[in-house]
Formats: sequence, structure tokens, C-alpha cells
Amino acid sequence: MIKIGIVDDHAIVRSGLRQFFSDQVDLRVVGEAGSGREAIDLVRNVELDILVMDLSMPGQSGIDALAMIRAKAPDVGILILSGYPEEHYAVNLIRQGASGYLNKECDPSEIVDAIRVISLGKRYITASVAELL
Amino acid sequence: RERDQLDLQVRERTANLAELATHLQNVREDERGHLARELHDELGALLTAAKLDVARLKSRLGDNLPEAAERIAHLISTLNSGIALKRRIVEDLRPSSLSHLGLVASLEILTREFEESSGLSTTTDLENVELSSSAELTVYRLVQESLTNITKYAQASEIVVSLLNTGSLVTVEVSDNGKGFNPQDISPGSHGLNGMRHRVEAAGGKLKVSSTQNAGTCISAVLPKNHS
Amino acid sequence: RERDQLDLQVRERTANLAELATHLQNVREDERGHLARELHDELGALLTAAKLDVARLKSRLGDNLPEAAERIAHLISTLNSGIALKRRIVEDLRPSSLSHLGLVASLEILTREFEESSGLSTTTDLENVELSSSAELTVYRLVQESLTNITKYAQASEIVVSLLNTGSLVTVEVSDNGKGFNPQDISPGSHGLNGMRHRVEAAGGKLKVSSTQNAGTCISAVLPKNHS
Ligand SMILES: Nc1ncnc2c1ncn2[C@@H]1O[C@H](COP(=O)(O)OP(=O)(O)OP(=O)(O)O)[C@@H](O)[C@H]1O
Ligand SMILES: Nc1ncnc2c1ncn2[C@@H]1O[C@H](COP(=O)(O)OP(=O)(O)OP(=O)(O)O)[C@@H](O)[C@H]1O
Ligand SMILES: [K+]
Ligand SMILES: [Mg+2]
Ligand SMILES: [Mg+2]
Ligand SMILES: [Mg+2]
Repeated sequence: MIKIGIVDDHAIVRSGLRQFFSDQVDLRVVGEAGSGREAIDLVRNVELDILVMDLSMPGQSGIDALAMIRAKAPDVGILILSGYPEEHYAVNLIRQGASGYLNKECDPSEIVDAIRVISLGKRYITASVAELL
Repeated sequence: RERDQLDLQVRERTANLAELATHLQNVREDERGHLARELHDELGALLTAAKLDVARLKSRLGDNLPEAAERIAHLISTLNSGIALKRRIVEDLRPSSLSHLGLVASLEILTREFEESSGLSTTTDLENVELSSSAELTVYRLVQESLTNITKYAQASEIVVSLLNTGSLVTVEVSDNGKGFNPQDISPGSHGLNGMRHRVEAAGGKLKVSSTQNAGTCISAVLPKNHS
Repeated sequence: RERDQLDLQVRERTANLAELATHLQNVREDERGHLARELHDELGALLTAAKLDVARLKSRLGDNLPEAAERIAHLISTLNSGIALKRRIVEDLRPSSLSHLGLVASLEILTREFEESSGLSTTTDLENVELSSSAELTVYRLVQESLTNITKYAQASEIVVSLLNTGSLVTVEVSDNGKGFNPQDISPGSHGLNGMRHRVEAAGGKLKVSSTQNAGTCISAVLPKNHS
């Protein structure tokens, strides 16, 4: 069972993701956060394998949270799921410690693929990102 | 005496107009930023949620109803077009990278994409600099407008973009080896350089436009580091 | 001689700044109009298409799969929120009524909604006038800003908005019976009336601000009918 935390400032996205993951037998959502600050608390208080995290959130953005989470919980996989263009962000964020980057326009089944790859302790790199790296 | 009175009036009017122009430049960027956030965050959340709904629907239905599957495929492609459109509008309004990845990364993206679309060889020399976010936006817009001018007029083959710390100042420069022009002789319908100058001065800086016929153009601005 | 030289420079600078301010006002409205069209036409079409897809999917599935029905209901409500959001953004950018229903209808809608939200009694006297669409937008923005100012400052109970033909000119007026202010004494951070004046003058017209402490305010502008 892969234990997942969802970080997004929009409840409609969080519940969409939670329900989508609930259809998968090997995934379980164990916590949610609505901001970067809450994400740090979540990682501190709940045992997680993977954080699926948005970037654009009020207050502390996902990027600020990324560095802190990496420092506090080096073993948690962090999949960034953001509306911003992959070609601009993916390489940059993977260098900053993210385990993978997906744009919200991806096929949702890709999110599940990425989670499974990252849960094995690997990075998830799409073909186009591999080219940029 | 009468003349002094008149002088004073003219000066007041000038100051007033300068204020108004600055206000209009600020308000335009604020509006764009606000709209970009609204579209990215609010509309983006709804479109993402819709995509997740459709994905679940799709896996529920499996391969039982081929006709429904066709509808769903169409729905997915419609939503993807909506997302792509939203994203293009948002990035045009204000590059999200400025607030998330910083000025240097944003200028790298800008010049890389300029190079790809124009085919012109572009060299960058970009240092991390300490500027307020509004000054960062001013620098970004300066480079953007300069690159646009280059594609429109310069017939250049080499472009250099630099952003450097020079003591307590920051210098940004865009130069090309194109055909140049006479900076004294700009038509009144042109507002790119004029607007740029006003904006740089409102940020407490100075703009220099150097160009010589057939010897290229250099647009350079110095900005103070901690202008409020 | 030297002074003449200086005078000339100041005048040139003033003309330049006036040009820039006009350009910035135009470009802002153009940008808003362009964006409103893009969102309305393109995004609107995509969201409508998505809704149609979902409706057809729903009728295909009938009542067979209750779980799918639930998904579909959620999807429809998500798309409706997207459509509502888009509509609000578009109307904020530029009231669609201006190009579809004309200036008089747009001002009727504006004042009616103002009356509803502010609770202030508002009388209108609106004639059909012959103005270019850019002058119509100027009139609309003038009324909009004047009503905003009234809610912010006037403490008025009665408002009158009029749009009248006066020979070869058009006169627009917004007056209130509120606490008034001294038009000579406006803080430099205020740009509503200043911007309005510049805009009216750029359209070849004239703005008059009359106000007396405790005797209400009247903002009025005359505009020529066929200014290009
Ligand atoms: N890099 C360049 N090489 C050659 N000519 C240039 C260059 N940059 C600007 N110019 C000249 O300077 C003029 C003024 O440029 P400016 O950006 O102010 O206005 P514009 O591009 O004509 O109009 P706008 O920017 O308002 O769309 C241009 O019309 C062009 O003739
Ligand atoms: N109808 C009114 N009744 C009373 N005072 C008014 C009225 N309209 C304007 N004022 C006064 O005139 C000032 C200038 O108005 P103006 O619209 O130019 O700027 P602002 O509303 O203060 O700021 P901005 O419009 O830039 O947001 C206001 O601050 C207010 O004191
Ligand atoms: K599950
Ligand atoms: Mg978000
Ligand atoms: Mg230009
Ligand atoms: Mg105002």
C-alpha cells in the first residue's frame, strides 16, 4: 500500500485526486494539506510515502515547502503536480529535490504511474523532461 | 512674472502626466497579474477537477460501451484544449516563472524560446540580482520588448542579453549586431522605448539607447537595488 | 534664449508624456477587449462543447450505472462553475452589452446593478447618442468610476446619471447630493478623476468637476460626436 499526502489549495482538486486514487487498490490517501505550511506539518505528523503537491498556493508556495520537506523528510517522495508548463519547471524542480514533475493537463493515469515509480525510491522523468536534462 | 506663473503651470502639468503614466503602467501590470492568477488558480482548479472526473468515468465504463468511449475521448480532448488555451493566456499575461523560479530562470526561458522561434543566436550572461519584484518585472519587460524590436527591425545575427551586479546598481543590457537606427528619430506612434524609459525612471533607474546605422543597437538600463 | 531652449524641452517632454499616457489608456482597454473576446469566444466555445459531450454521454448511459450518474452530475456542476467564472471575468474586463446592446442599455444595466448593490436611489436620463465605440467606452468608464467614487466617498442619497445630445456634442453627467469635496485639493495618489480627464481630452472633449462641501458633486463631460 502506498501512503499518499495531497497538497493543493483547492478543495475541489484535493477531493478529485482523493477519489481518483481511491479507485486504485495499491494507493491510500492518508492526509491532505491546503498550503505549503500545512504540507510541512503533514509530513511531520503523518507517515507518508509520497506527497503529491501543487506549486501555486497562497502564502508559502510549493517551492518554498519543497526545500523544507526535503530537509526534514529526505525519504518522502515528492511529486509536483502543477498547472505550470513542464518545459519551464520540471528540470528546475527536480534539481531542487522533487522526485517528479507533472503538469495538471497530463492524462490522470500518468499521475498513478508516477506515484508507483516514485514509491520505489526512483525519480519519475517523462520523455520530454529527460531530453531537457 | 507672468512667465514664471506659466512655467509653474507647465511643470505641474508635466509632473501630473508623469504620475498618471506611472500609475497606468503599474495598474496594467497589476491587472495582468491578478487575471493570470485568477485564470491559473480558479479556472485551472476547475479544469483539473473535470479531468479527474472524466478519468474516473472512463475507468468505470471500461470497454463496455464503445459509443460512450468515443464521447469520453472527445470530452478529454475538449478539456485539454481548454487547459492549453488557459495556460497560453496565463503565460502571456505574466510569466509564472518570475514569481516561482526567479528572474534569472525567467530570462533564460525567455531567451531560449526567443532563440527557438527566431533562429537567432543568443548569448546570455545572467547573474542573480537583488531587486524588488516590481523592478524584476521591469527588467523582464525591457528584455521582452528589446527582443521583439530585434525581430521586427534589426536584421541581426547575434544577440547578447546580460544582467549584472555593478556595485549598488543592477545593469541589464540587450545588444544586437543588426542594422541600427537613429535614436533621435523615432516616430511618434512608437511607444516601446518611450514606455521602457518611463518605467525604468519610475523605478529610480536610467535607460540608455545606443545605436548607430549599420553598427547594431544596445539597450541598457541601470536600476538601484533597493528602490521601494 | 537659454530659457526658450529650456521651455521647448519642457513642452516636448509634456507632449511626450501626454502621448504615452494616452497610449497606455488605449492599450489597456485594447488588451482587456482582446482578452474578453478570447475568453468569451474560444474558452466559452470549449466549455460549451464539453457540456454538450457530457449531456450526450448522460443520455447514452441512461439510468444503468448509478455511480456513473453521480460522476456526471459532479462533472456538470464543475463545468457550470467554469462557465460562471469565465462569464464573470469577461464582464469585468469589458461589459459585453456595450457592443451587443449599445451604450444606453449598458448604462441602464450599470446603474440598475449599482442601485441594487448600493441601495442608493438612482435616476437616469439617457438618450441615444452617436459616438465612436472608443468614445462610448470612455463614457462608460466615466460613469463607472463616478459611481465607484460615490459609494466610496459621497454619503449621498440621490444620484442622477444623464447622457444627452447637446447640438454637435454629447454631454454625460453623474451628480450626487452627497458631502462634496474640494476639487483643488486631491491627493497625488488619486488617479480616478485625473485619468478620466486625460481620457476625455484625448477623445477631443472636456471634463468638468464641480463640487462644494456639503452640496454634492457633479462630474460632467462633453464629447464631440465624430472624433476619430
Ligand atoms: N534593435 C533595433 N534595431 C533596429 N531598429 C530598432 C531596434 N529597436 C528599435 N528600433 C527602431 O526604433 C523604433 C522605435 O522602437 P519602439 O520599440 O519604441 O517602437 P515600435 O517598435 O516602432 O512600436 P511599439 O513598440 O510601440 O509597438 C522602431 O520603430 C525601429 O525603427
Ligand atoms: N462623488 C464624490 N463625493 C465626495 N468626494 C469625492 C467624490 N468623488 C471624488 N471624491 C474625492 O475626490 C478624490 C479623488 O477621486 P479620484 O477618483 O480621483 O481618486 P480616488 O478615488 O481617491 O482613487 P482611485 O480612483 O485612483 O482609486 C477622492 O479621494 C475623494 O476624496
Ligand atoms: K485505494
Ligand atoms: Mg493552486
Ligand atoms: Mg517596439
Ligand atoms: Mg476613484
